[in-house]
Amino acid sequence: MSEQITQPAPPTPVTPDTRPGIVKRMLAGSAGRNLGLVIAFALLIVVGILTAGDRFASFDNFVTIIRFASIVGVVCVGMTFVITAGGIDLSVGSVVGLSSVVASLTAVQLASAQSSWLLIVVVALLVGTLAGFVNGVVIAYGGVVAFMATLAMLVGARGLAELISNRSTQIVNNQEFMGFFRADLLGVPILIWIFIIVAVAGWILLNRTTFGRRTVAVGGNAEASRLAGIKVKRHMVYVYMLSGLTAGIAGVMFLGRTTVGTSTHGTLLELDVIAAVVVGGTLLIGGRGTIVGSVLGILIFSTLTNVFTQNNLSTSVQNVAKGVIIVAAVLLQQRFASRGSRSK
Amino acid sequence: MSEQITQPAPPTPVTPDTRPGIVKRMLAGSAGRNLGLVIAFALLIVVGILTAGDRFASFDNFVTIIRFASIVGVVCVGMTFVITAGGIDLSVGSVVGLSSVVASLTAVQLASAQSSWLLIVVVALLVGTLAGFVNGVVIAYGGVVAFMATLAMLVGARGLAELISNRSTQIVNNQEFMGFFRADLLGVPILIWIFIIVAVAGWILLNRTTFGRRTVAVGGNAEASRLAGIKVKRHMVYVYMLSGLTAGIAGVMFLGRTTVGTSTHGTLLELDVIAAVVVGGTLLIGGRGTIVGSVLGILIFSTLTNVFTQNNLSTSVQNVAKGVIIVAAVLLQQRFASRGSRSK
Amino acid sequence: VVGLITGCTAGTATNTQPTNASVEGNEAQGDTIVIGYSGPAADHGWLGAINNAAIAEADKYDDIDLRVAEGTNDANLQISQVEGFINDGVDAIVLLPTDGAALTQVAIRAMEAGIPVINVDREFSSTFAARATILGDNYGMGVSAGTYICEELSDNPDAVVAEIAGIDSLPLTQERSAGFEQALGDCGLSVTNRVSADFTVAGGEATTSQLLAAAPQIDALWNHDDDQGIGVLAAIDAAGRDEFIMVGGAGSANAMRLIQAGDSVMKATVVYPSTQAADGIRLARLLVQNKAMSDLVEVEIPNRIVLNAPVVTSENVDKYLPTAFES
Amino acid sequence: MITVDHSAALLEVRGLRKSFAGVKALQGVDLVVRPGEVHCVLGQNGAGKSTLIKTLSGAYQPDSGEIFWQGEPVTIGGPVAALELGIATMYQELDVVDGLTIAENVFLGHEQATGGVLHVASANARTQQILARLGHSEISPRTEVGQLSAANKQIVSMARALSRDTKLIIMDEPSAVLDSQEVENLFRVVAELTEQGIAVVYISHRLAEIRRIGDRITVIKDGKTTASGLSVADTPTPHLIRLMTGREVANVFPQSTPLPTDAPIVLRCDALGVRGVFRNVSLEVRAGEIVGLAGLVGSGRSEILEAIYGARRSTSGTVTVNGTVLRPGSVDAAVSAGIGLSPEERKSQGLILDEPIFKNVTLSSFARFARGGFLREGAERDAARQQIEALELRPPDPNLTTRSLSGGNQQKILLARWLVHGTTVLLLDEPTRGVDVGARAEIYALIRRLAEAGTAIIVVSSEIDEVLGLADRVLVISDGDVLTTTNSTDIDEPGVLDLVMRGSAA
Ligand SMILES: Nc1ncnc2c1ncn2[C@@H]1O[C@H](COP(=O)(O)OP(=O)(O)OP(=O)(O)O)[C@@H](O)[C@H]1O
Ligand SMILES: Nc1ncnc2c1ncn2[C@@H]1O[C@H](COP(=O)(O)OP(=O)(O)OP(=O)(O)O)[C@@H](O)[C@H]1O
Ligand SMILES: [Mg+2]
Ligand SMILES: [Mg+2]
Repeated sequence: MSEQITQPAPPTPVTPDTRPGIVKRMLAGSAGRNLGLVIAFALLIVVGILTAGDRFASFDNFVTIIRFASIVGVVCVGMTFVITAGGIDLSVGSVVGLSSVVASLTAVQLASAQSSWLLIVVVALLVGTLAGFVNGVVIAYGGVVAFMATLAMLVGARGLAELISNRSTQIVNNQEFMGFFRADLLGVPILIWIFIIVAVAGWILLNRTTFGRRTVAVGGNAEASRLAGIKVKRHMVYVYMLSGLTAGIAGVMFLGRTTVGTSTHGTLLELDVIAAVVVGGTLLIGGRGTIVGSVLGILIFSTLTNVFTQNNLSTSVQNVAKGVIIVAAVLLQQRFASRGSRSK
Repeated sequence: MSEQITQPAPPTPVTPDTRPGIVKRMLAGSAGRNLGLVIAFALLIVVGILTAGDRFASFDNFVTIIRFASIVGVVCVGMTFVITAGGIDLSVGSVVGLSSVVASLTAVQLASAQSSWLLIVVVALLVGTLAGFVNGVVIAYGGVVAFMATLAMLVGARGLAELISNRSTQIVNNQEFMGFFRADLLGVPILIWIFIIVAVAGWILLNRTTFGRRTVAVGGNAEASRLAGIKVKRHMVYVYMLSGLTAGIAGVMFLGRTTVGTSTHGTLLELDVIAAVVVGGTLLIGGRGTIVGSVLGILIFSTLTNVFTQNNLSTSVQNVAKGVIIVAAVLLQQRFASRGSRSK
Repeated sequence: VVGLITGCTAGTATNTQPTNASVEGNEAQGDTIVIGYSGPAADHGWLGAINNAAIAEADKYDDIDLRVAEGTNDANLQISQVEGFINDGVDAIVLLPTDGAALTQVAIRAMEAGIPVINVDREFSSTFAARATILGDNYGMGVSAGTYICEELSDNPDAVVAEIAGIDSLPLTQERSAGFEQALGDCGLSVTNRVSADFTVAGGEATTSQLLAAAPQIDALWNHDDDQGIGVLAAIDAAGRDEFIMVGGAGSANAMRLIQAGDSVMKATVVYPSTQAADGIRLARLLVQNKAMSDLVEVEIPNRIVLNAPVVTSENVDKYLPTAFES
Repeated sequence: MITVDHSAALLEVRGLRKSFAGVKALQGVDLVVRPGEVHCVLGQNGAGKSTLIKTLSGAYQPDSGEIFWQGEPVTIGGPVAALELGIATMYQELDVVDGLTIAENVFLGHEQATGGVLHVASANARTQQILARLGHSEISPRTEVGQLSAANKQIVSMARALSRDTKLIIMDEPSAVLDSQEVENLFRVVAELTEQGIAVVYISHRLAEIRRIGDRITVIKDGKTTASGLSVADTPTPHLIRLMTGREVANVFPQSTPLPTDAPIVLRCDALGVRGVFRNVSLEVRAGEIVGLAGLVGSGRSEILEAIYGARRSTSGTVTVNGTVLRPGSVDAAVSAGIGLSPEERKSQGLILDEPIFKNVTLSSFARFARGGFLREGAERDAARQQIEALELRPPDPNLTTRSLSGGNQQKILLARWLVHGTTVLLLDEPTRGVDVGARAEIYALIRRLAEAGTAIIVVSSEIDEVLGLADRVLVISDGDVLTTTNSTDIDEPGVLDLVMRGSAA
């Protein structure tokens, strides 16, 4: 790929005054976009403190909230890419289940053979990535609309997980594996570290690399991207593989958290994930995505559940409230986002 | 409003030879579009006969298949309108549950008061339509993307149904009501008749009325429709109300079929409905919808389940097969549809 | 209602001798205690009854502050609920896990934090995870149903036996089916047609209508769950079939009334007590308040209680109906 | 036909054929482009120009035919292959990504990056240079493209073509969304490029532009080359038109007939305004009169039409039609009162492309074709067929999918829609954008015929000569202000531009 420009003028140095401009604008833009979310989050925390006091506002409780969010949150990062690229992945929940099953079976095998526990992790990630690969190929090369292709995978992967596990729950006894996932690092559980790493890596990938830029481009205008020389189909396959990979990571995290692999892990996860990503401000039609928003989105949902539990409210009430909050959040989000872009 | 045409040329009489041409083309087009489905359906029936013989190919079994399809099928008709108009309604399953709960509570009240059992039906339809109205208003006037708005309703309506029913199952003891839904007419169960009536009414509405034409127009190009003078927002509200109405009908049918109203009725129904409608050839991006295709789609799924049960296969295997078949059906469907339009 | 089997090893949670084992002493108000309760989503009559009974039981005692985090089928969420209880330092946790093995580690953590855990219905994978365990007998349910059908069909070695299971991916469904197969095998029968529904009325109706189409002649049918049984019966009704006997599961009041009336295919049901969590609440209270079970000589709360799975027929239905749950 | 030595040609195309699902778009196209020339490709709507350039840019694969690049036979397997050869393309349909910034769009597909990590600053700096070269140093490369007007998006497309190391730049109707000032800018850049030896293939329906910058011309008719390598200087316009259309097209703008003095005022706007866009627009249109709005791109002309039509809610002032004051922000009220709008973007705002022609024609007239909510398709088809004959729509079949028609014919469908509805006021926004000479003349004649039948018409066009030629009276708009209202015969193109320049400077 040629990198020269035909243009003969000497490269002018970057004028120094643009630098702060960039930072300012970025902050302004991102703050503008996420302001609604931050406000919603803050409100929720206030409600939590008012209703549940110290029980809510303790370090341990925050760790609980974030640890709960971390598994779903990892999948949200992958989903942010898929939705930004103009797709949707309904299969993530099933793929989480499938990869946890395969990984736990591997662990059972490992018990006899003498190999590293990392193999369990690798197997789970491979299973997830492979499922994403199949999704991607069916969508990009088969031309099947993403909603249907991943709906088929949702149904199929769950069935496969049940067949493989023979519908039984596999307990992982590998001590090194369990030890790793049980550990704390600097007082913060490993699961949360994994979430942080995946989120930061996702942010860099989306905002600072060619891959991310192309993901936005493909979601914004696939035909224009193709004409600009991007291999759109191949890129879509990569994006779904990425989503599958995060589902695989979540499968391992489920394994680490529950010690078991079962086909029921991740049931209906996709709805929470999609809700968090879209509430976070990623456009469902593609072309705009925000990892920060997705993370805020999942934290909001996870805090919501915590506040409800702290207040002894039944799931029925929770569900009604959740429905209202999803709509309110999307509305708020739209107000702030449009104000943000208008002020640009 | 003035009705004259400014255009000076005299009205030319309809040339007689165009009439058969139209009919031919319509048949050809519709056959072309549905050919893949018909083939898939036929294949499935052949498999059924080969594997389960007379048990499969009996009148009673066909009645079983169609009765099984009829409740989902009614919702498919409403969903066809929503998807054709460029929307999606994830809430239908929950709304089915909600309307069945409210209707069964009405029935319990009725047991004391002396009113007609038709009130049960009316209440269910009202609940469904109201839920659809809320969806429509949030989407059209609130500007919330349909996927999220109806996802919120999915969560919220289910919670509401649980709250109202206090999570218990209400048994309907109204004999007239149950008698009506248990009856046969000309050897065919009432549920199937309801399905037939809704499907035929849906077909006429979509293909022969201004409402249907507007639905297709709005789904094909909402902005152009708006600039042509169609009240797009109001129309979208109507479309979601229609979908809610069919969910209400399905709620009554569930009541008639199972004798109880419960918040669990219709769980995950939306996935089957959307799968059937899209497999049937309605475009997920809007602008093209086919009631015949949707009916074929749901019949295929229902026959599939029947064939699997006849052969004593587990749900896991069923699920894997279902995933593969969804993808295959969409692929087939696309091949035939594009050939059909190509031959135009 | 319940038969008791005491465990053989003593737990580690109590450090002082229990003080009182009389009925009156146990009823007497003690220090107010906080009990955390978490169960699966109450999307099903039996589970709803479990939760309602637990809450009702706690309401009876002024000295219980019940914190309910009921309602999830997501192991991840339930773990975080238990973590919440640990953070709050509740006095005891009654836990009906969505998946026993998956909740084991967090239960161990609670126990290590000094909070006694009462495990209800679905068993943990480690004995260190609970101070006491109250179980329904899923395998026993299958055995009871199978044995009853064997008795009824003893003269017919070619009898067609159908089974309508609940959610297939739950371990409890697997256990019920295994017990059923075992008992049938003992009298030379086997399951001819098996389908699985999803514990819902609609699911029961849908799968049954398919099953009936697939099996034109059935001699006996076991349906795992009386909740989905409403749908099963609706489908049988609609198909106009009555050539077989049907046995239910769980033991809802509705099913028992049908057995009592005696005019349907429903001839029996196998009880799966819906009061387990309520019993769990009581045990938790006794444990924390350092009391024992009044009808036992033993002065400590037993480790393991397995509830009986009796068969209810028209002969004994009057005895069970009053305590049965309404779906 | 002129034979050219292969080695002298940069690009040579021989016997190119391409069909789509039954449509033979190209059936033997020849084209020879020399280095450093501006080679114009002419042809009517649907002649196959865009298809030709899409096969050259790798967007389509030809069915048969040969392509030589600098004398070597090549196959262009995809967009990447074309870009690697040194062919950059500005497509007819705007091909930018709204969610990305200008710099990101310019370097899309060849991002400034090491190991996949982007160099944002350097991409911005380079884009800034290119924009400056295009005469737009005021535009920040960090602007999101979605915020730009159509004209500025076109500039982004151009910047993208310039960002590559190219030997040939293909421009498919680049001037369609540009105003005259922007077109001048474009011509300057084209001249710079050719000086550096870069060849330009230029497609436009505006023959005047071709006279200005073209070197040689290839004419395509019905997918075949009918003349190639004609010298621009030596070929008279009527000859070109004959080559394109196969007939004579004379008298482009029809003669206007003087208005009867008692012609009633049909449409009146009093101090109409939309906050932040335009203000204080007052105008009157009489039955049979054509009023033109002239101005630069972005001056707010489309918004004025939308506000009159109710598609945009006016914040001040009133619109009166035949004595009735319209409810602001209600398209329905406007349509019922007898106003029709033919919008600026035919495809995205006007037509439902996958529906048959007749359904697009009757879209605003359901009241006429429905009985109790049931549509009478027979009556719809008859009405559509009548319009098809009157407007000479090609091909004349009301059942065809609208997408399959050429731009000019699609434009006619929009006119047919309002003819069937029977409007008394017609608002035409860019009625000839992307329409070929032949169809243009037909549309002009049609507009005039409508006026003569008593319709009050407002026309907006970026081509000032078109506004002046068509309209009886002209409003000159700049930055949302009406600068002047005058008879079209009292002002000429430089006059309008002069006004606009002074208006926006003030
Ligand atoms: N993707 C496609 N599918 C089917 N037909 C097509 C496609 N693209 C172009 N055509 C048809 O091919 C023919 C040539 O179209 P093309 O766009 O090349 O014309 P053009 O000369 O660029 O016209 P215009 O001046 O309106 O841009 C037309 O009949 C058009 O309808
Ligand atoms: N969607 C929008 N949001 C905000 N401002 C807009 C929007 N559309 C147009 N504008 C602004 O309104 C003014 C007029 O826009 P527009 O380009 O439509 O004018 P025009 O005279 O019709 O030009 P054109 O020749 O492009 O049709 C410009 O200042 C433009 O930036
Ligand atoms: Mg073109
Ligand atoms: Mg305009």
